[in-house]
Amino acid sequence: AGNPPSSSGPEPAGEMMVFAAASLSGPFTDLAEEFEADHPGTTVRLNFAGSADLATQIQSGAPADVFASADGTNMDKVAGSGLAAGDPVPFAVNTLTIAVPPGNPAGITGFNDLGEPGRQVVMCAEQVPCGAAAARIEAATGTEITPVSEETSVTGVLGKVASGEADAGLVYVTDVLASAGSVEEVAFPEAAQAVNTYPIVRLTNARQPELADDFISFVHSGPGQDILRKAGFGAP
Amino acid sequence: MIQLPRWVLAAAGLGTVFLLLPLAAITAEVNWGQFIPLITSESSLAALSLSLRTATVSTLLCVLLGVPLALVLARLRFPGKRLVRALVLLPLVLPPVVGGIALLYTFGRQGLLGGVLDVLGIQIAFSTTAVVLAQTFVALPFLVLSVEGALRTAGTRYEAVAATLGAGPGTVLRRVTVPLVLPGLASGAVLSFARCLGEFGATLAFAGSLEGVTRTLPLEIYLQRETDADAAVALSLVLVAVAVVVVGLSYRSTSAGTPAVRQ
Amino acid sequence: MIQLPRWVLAAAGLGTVFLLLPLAAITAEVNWGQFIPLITSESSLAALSLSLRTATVSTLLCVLLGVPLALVLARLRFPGKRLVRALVLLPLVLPPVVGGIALLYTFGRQGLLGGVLDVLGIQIAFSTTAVVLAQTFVALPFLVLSVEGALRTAGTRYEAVAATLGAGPGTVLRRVTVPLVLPGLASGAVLSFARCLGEFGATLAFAGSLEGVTRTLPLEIYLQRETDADAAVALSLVLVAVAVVVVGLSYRSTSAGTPAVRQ
Amino acid sequence: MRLDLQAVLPERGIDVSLEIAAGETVALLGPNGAGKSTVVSLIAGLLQPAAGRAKLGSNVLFDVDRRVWLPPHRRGTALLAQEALLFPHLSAEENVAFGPRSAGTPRRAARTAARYWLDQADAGGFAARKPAELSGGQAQRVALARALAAEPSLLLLDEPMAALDVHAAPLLRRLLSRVLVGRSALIVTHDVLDALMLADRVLVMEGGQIVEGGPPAQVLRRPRSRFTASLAGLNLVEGIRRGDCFSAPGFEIECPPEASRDQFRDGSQWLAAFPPSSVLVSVVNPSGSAGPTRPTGQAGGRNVLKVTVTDLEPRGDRIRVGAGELAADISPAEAADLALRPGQEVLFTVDALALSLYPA
Amino acid sequence: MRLDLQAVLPERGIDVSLEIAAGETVALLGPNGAGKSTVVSLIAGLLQPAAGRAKLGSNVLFDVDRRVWLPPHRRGTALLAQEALLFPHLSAEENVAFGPRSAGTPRRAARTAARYWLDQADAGGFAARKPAELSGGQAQRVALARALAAEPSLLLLDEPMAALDVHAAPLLRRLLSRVLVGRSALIVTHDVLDALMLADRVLVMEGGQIVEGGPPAQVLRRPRSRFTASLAGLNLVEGIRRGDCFSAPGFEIECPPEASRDQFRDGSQWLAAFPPSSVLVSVVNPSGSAGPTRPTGQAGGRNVLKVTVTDLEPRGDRIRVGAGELAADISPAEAADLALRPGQEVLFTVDALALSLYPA
Ligand SMILES: Nc1ncnc2c1ncn2[C@@H]1O[C@H](COP(=O)(O)OP(=O)(O)OP(=O)(O)O)[C@@H](O)[C@H]1O
Ligand SMILES: Nc1ncnc2c1ncn2[C@@H]1O[C@H](COP(=O)(O)OP(=O)(O)OP(=O)(O)O)[C@@H](O)[C@H]1O
Ligand code: MOO
Ligand SMILES: [Mg+2]
Ligand SMILES: [Mg+2]
Repeated sequence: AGNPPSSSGPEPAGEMMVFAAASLSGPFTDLAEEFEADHPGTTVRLNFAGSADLATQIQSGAPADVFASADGTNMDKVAGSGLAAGDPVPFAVNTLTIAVPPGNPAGITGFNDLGEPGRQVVMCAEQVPCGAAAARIEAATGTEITPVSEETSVTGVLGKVASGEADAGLVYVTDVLASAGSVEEVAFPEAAQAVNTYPIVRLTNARQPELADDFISFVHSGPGQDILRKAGFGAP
Repeated sequence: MIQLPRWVLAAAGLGTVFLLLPLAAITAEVNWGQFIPLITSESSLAALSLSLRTATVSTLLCVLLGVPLALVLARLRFPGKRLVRALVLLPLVLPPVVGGIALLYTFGRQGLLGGVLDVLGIQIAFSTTAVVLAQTFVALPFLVLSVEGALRTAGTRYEAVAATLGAGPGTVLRRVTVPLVLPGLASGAVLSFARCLGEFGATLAFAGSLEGVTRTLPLEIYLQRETDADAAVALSLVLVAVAVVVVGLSYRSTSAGTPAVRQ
Repeated sequence: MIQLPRWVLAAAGLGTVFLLLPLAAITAEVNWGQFIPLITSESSLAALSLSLRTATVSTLLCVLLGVPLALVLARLRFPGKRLVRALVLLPLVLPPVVGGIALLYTFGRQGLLGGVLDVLGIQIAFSTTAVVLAQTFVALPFLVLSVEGALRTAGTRYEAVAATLGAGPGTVLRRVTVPLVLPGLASGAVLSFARCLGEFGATLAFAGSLEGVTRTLPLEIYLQRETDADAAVALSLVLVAVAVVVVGLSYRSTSAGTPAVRQ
Repeated sequence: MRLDLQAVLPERGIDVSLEIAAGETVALLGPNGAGKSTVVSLIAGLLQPAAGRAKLGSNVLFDVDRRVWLPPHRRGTALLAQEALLFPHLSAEENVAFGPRSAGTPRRAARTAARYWLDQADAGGFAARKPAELSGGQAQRVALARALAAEPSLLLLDEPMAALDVHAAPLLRRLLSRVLVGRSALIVTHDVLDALMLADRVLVMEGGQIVEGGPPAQVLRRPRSRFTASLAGLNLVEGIRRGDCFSAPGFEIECPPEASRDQFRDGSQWLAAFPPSSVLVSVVNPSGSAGPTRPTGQAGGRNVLKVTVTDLEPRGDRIRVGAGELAADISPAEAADLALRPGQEVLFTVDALALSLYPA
Repeated sequence: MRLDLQAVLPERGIDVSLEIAAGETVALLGPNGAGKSTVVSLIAGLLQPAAGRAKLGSNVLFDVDRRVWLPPHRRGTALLAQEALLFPHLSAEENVAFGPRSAGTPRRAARTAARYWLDQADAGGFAARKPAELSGGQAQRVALARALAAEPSLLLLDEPMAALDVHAAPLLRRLLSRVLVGRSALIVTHDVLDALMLADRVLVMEGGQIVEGGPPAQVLRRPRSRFTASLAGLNLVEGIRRGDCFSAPGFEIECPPEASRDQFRDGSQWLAAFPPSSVLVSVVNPSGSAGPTRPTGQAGGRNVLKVTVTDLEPRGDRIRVGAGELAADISPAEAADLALRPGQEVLFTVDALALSLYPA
């Protein structure tokens, strides 16, 4: 934090603020560490929250340099307010998968099982990205799910599944990987029909535009993408 | 005729402004042209109605559990009372999400009482019952605090007189204690009701969010924010208005009742 | 020697169990083998330290703004007092997220005061200052309620005597009023501190979640839930423990101080 | 310092005007709810009047017409009420030093003053004690020292002895009789002793108004109201002047020798007051003639009242025979001779020499 | 019904044992903090003793050894304290009906009983009023009716008149003297009048223990403690029997005629009590001889005390001359003749006929 301000040398240095979707908290923490190691004298501050929260915060004048959203809708809100410097670029995709409690007590085998009556299924509300993706799959497969709860975030779905409250939930592949064994995955092929794309952009009020661009490049670079792959994200 | 130093008035003014400006700001954000359609959409009305219904039931539960708790804390001496009181007041300071998780681990299928409830055929999670439990959990301490305070203020002298006149504990409670603390009970109930109305985190973590069943007004607001900030702001204002009315009522009833208990 | 009817004891027991079981359940979920490493990770310690620092500053602010507010509400008569009190107590019943949004609309760059603050070169949102403001906003009513209650209980008789002895308002406040309500003030401050510690929704919405700057313990718990449920549960327990200690302290100081004010 | 007060407070039915001369101690008597405490509060600045004005020395305390209202701490009045109200968190000495400290006296000097006034109030021994460690009487003496240490221009005492027990009250009364000398003070009391011992002048309040006033002895010797008469321990009979002298229903009194003839005008309302000790009690014989308890100085059917005994109360070494509003004090031996019991008809014969007669 | 009590409560320094016969009214006197209210609370069941037992009629109220403790509502005692404590949300009639209703009496019958007891307490007129609309005296009368309506086996009265004014107190006292006849009752009081008028027997408490007891007249005529003496308005002198008669420092009294010779044993502790009205006051001449205020029945230097006047207080139509613990009542004329003032040395001559002498 006590670093001198930028442009003290050829390499940009200083403190930069990255607003990233909560689902990115694992890989982006690692990304930031690597980036700091590659750019001595820089600090990457990470603000994780739901994409919609982040969009509101940015619109309210948050001092963000970079915004990494979990969907296009919230990115469009930011871009629509003229706060995006340039076009947002996709840097990762995420696919839905079925999370079940350890041991899969309800014996879920595929997406069609979720439509069966009597299943306690939890998914995201359509208003949030993961819910929108699920709706697209429902439409594509013709399977209609009657969820017992339409959560406002993936975290909510995970919590219900991990505690065994729900028989199954629709979450991202990355969430299952991150959950460290508190839920198990039941993969299903139809997931490919609703891929969620994560865009990233530098913001117009960025105080460290060069650093921001460097960071975005790093996310797109080989090492950056490796980190995302490890967390379960796909290439855009 | 007590006077207050000027800086006290200034600081009080500053405090009031600090608390009121955000309300003004949110009011200023409202898209008034769309206000009525936004707050009368089907999902908004469903959420409002669910909130009012669950808050009413929860408040009733708070009274039924909270008045006895307050009586025990105000009137009895027993070892460990201080610890019990600290624990009872905990939900007041616990982040509601943590409270919701804890409820999940208690009443959920895999929870502490899961087996028992399963045998009884009771399914709490994802039902309106879960909303009521979450609200009761966070609002109960408000009621206990208010009623305990009223009980301490009222003192035990009237109760002692009633007992010497031959009134058993039940009669004393019904005919003397409760009428005497009625103002405190009313204001506690109203505060609890307001807290139930505003409950968000514990409900989200424990009960889920399904329109008409578990999605109360605060959850609806949170969800609307994802897509329609105008609707979220409009609904927030509805919530603020209901809360103001309810808290205002609480103070009306308190001050109207105060003369009943004279020290 | 007041007796309580049996069903009151039963209901009080039920209420206590209802409030305590969730705490037991969450304790049971803790992965005790990993407990120490989990709560002593760098990010956990950063969050805990930030929480303790901000809660301390916020509590101080609560005292500075809340005591004057309580004085005005308890001692002065003015038109609209009931409305002011209802509004002042609003954060108590407002969903914290709504409060956070309202704060953003007030102190954010685009907010009500954004222009003024910009000119002054002050950037509040997403700074530790924002955390303090969010915490103060939600905790202030706790302090006002406690101190106002203590002021009403203490009455104005000592103040009246002090005034006739020639003490001006400032002297009366410093040498009589504050010492008399010290127990209530202490318990209010401790409650506020606990509420600050637990603050989540308003902080997330208004201050964001930056490690070491705005990510307090509850936010860290929320974030850990995404990746490491064990860590979240362990940290929740730490928060519960701190809250229990703090609320317990509050009641110790209250009861120790009670004899100071005799009606 | 001189006080001039005129104040109206309709919510409490108060409309008073009174003055206290410089150095004068005035006792304010009156039944419960008469408004005595309200008057004290108005002077001290703890209540705001709806109309009126007050001046203490050259200080205008309030003047509703001119919208002047001095806050309590600028009035130079100190108040001692029924409860000592010592600040519970301060020691006795710190309590007494509170006034001087508030006036800006340096710590050391305030301490010295506190010691002085504590000694004056026979409370020097408790300087270091906290109020919780003092008995009621001790606390009240400390409270008096605290009030005096503020060097008030006017000392206000609202029933200072009311909460004290039979041992502590006389001690404080004696103390007051010493410190009130030459001091402007208003003392509210229910007790006639206080008025007689402590006050230069007595005011009697009833229903929010001053109804009587004058030197204590005069007010108590010639009471104008039943309240004052009962305070003074006197029987009071309302009647009119008829013929030669005073006459009330069933009661005729010959004029006492000293009553000057020209004072009596026919038909005017007069009052007769006489102490219970000046009444002879005799039983009514079946034949109608009375056997007096002891020879009476007066002959004939005059000065005699036929009354019904309502109660008998021992009073020290005498027995008080109550008959409605009237009373007679006789010795236990006489009571035994008469075999008195409530409900019995007896004759009260009043010693004309003990009688006070004055226009109503 | 008969009460037998024996109770110890060390936190309050209480160790009492007392009994009240069926139908007997006992007055409990004593200085502040003596433990009177504590005894009442122990009987009513509002406090738990550390040791002891109590029985009311055949009902065991408590027996610490046998771990019996009856809750207040089963004891059949009703309590009336200094404050009326009428339930503020109920009308006077509902307040009085509270006891009968609690005992299971149907609404109508309870109402009738309430009316009856209100009438008995001269409070029938306020049946419909709320407590806030009653004066202190009215409220206390309603509270008495409420206590009586509960038909208690033992009525407990803890200073029922203490908070009433000079008008309301006698009214309630008269009422009590009517309703207490033949009733088991314990009345705590600071006032000797209550003891004399209302009680069959007096107990005096000091420091948590019963120190004196007996019929009111005897306790008051032959007080054993300064407290009781001051209540009875008597001078009390402690001394020893010496030679023929009683002797105290600076004070020798010839035996009164009725004191039988064999009662006196050499060197034993005795007490002398005499009323202030039996004392003659005379000034000490510069030559040492005294000029008495009126001729004394006794000759010589006996029955004479040399004392210093400490204060003078008017008392009704007499002046009380205080000299330390002793007092004399003289007429204003005599006081004027003697030109008495505090600090003066005078002689008190006691009328031997008014003297009570008894072993300590
Ligand atoms: N705090 C109050 N608020 C409203 N009315 C009051 C208050 N205190 C007293 N009063 C009313 O004002 C009137 C005068 O009361 P005040 O206390 O001055 O009488 P008082 O002569 O001091 O009586 P006491 O001998 O009982 O002390 C009464 O009618 C009383 O009911
Ligand atoms: N609530 C209490 N808690 C503790 N001690 C008390 C309490 N009330 C009284 N005491 C103490 O118990 C002792 C007896 O008090 P109690 O009130 O019985 O005396 P009392 O004779 O009724 O006095 P008073 O004439 O003042 O009413 C005193 O030493 C007193 O300080
Ligand atoms: O960033 Mo989210 O958690 O998919 O809205
Ligand atoms: Mg008064
Ligand atoms: Mg008592």
